Amino acid sequence: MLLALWTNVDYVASVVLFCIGLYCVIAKNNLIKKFIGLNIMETSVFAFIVAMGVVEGGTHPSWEPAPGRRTPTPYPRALS
Amino acid sequence: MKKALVIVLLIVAAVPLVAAVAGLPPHGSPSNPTYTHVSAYYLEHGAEEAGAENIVTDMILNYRGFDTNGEVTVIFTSLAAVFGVLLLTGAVARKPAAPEIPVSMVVRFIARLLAPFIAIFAVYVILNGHISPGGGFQGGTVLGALYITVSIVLGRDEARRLLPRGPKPWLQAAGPLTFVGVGLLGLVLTGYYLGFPTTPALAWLRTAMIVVIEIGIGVGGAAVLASVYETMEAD
Amino acid sequence: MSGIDAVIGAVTAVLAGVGAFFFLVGTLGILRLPDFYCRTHAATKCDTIGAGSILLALAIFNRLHPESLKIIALAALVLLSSPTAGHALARAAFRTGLVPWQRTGAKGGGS
Amino acid sequence: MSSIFDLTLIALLIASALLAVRSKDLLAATIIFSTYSLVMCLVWMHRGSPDVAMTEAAVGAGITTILFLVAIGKTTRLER
Repeated sequence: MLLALWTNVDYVASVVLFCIGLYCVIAKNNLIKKFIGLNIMETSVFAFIVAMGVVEGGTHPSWEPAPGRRTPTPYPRALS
Repeated sequence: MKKALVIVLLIVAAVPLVAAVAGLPPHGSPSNPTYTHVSAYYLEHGAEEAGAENIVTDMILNYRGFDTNGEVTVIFTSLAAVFGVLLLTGAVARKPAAPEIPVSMVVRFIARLLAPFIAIFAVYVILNGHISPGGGFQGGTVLGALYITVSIVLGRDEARRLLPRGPKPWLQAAGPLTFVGVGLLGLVLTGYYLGFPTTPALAWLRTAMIVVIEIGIGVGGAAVLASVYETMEAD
Repeated sequence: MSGIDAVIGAVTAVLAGVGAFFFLVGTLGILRLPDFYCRTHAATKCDTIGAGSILLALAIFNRLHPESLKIIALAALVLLSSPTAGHALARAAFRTGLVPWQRTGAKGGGS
Repeated sequence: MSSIFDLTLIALLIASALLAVRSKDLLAATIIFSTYSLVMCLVWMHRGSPDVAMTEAAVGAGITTILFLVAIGKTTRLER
């Protein structure tokens, strides 16, 4: 379990950020604070999506036309 | 009491997430399901099939064109929401005006000097979106930031000249309008809404359609951002 | 050919080292200096020279490549915009009536 | 497996998110949040998705911060 968490430390970081944002949205009264929390949640989800597309030793597909490219499938979802 | 509730809620949210993350396949290995199924196909055929060298642009404008169409409409709708909240209810608080600090000569000069270059960079990002990283959303935000800079440094009247009253609604709606226009063109050409022609002879038309959509998204996004800032900042 | 390589490597290393040094000094200044104006001064120095020389090092490291032109343009942008930002910050603070720090008998600083 | 650089960025992210959530001064929270956006932009760049990184650099660190500042200028600076 712990080894799996350490292997997926990028995903765990996303979960931690998500929880920080959730805490901010739930517990704070100020609207600007709530919005900051919402933004943190949003970016953490995007970070999770981007981290799913990472391939060991790959780069962005339009930089290097070679095998071992990073999968671009998940992260266009984050574009907005 | 409230604190305990918050902690319980956080634990309820966190435990399943951590458990799910621990069960995911190892980070970065090439045998991940995200890499082996559909994205391999995109990487293999995207550049020839969809009309743009940058596969990300292929995906958001061609393979997932409907999705992006809705998203552009959402951006346009957000402007309507801002108008609805701020203009109709008159919710902008009237505080006693802070002492106005005149912007210094240096900042004015540098802003005037750099503004054309920022605009060139934004246009480059928009137009090069189908070759290199970039595209309509990114370039549009740079253009909007340029408008905000001009509005802060050189004054509201100077900025208003950049976004004149006449074509303003059309510019704000540019994203959805061009998207729908290109979609209807695809309807005429191929029989499907947002259908891109697939014959190799019409490859230039595919690229041209993608570039037109990018320009529309860029202009529309910039106009929306500028209008949101203008509405929030007006008193 | 390898001689040119060695020269380019050495110049890159020196410039990157200078940049890192200025960043270190600037960060120390932000943390240690007593008031807003001094901190702005330190931050602007670190941005201008540090980022400028690191970008120059990158441009030289890339040699005659279109990318290095882009990097030089970036360095010029930083060189123009960072002092302007520092100037605007300090001026706004002064106009709103923030009094500059003066050496007092008391030990220590802090705003 | 993640490199030291990755881990440093993740630590910075979590620290800046916590600070932005904890800070009572909304102006400080906004500035720390723009730092968070910038670090998040670096993370995405490092994970090979420059498109999303560009969007985040322009939106998160630029425009969101300005809109927050305008909103704070129209309302109050301190939370509650």
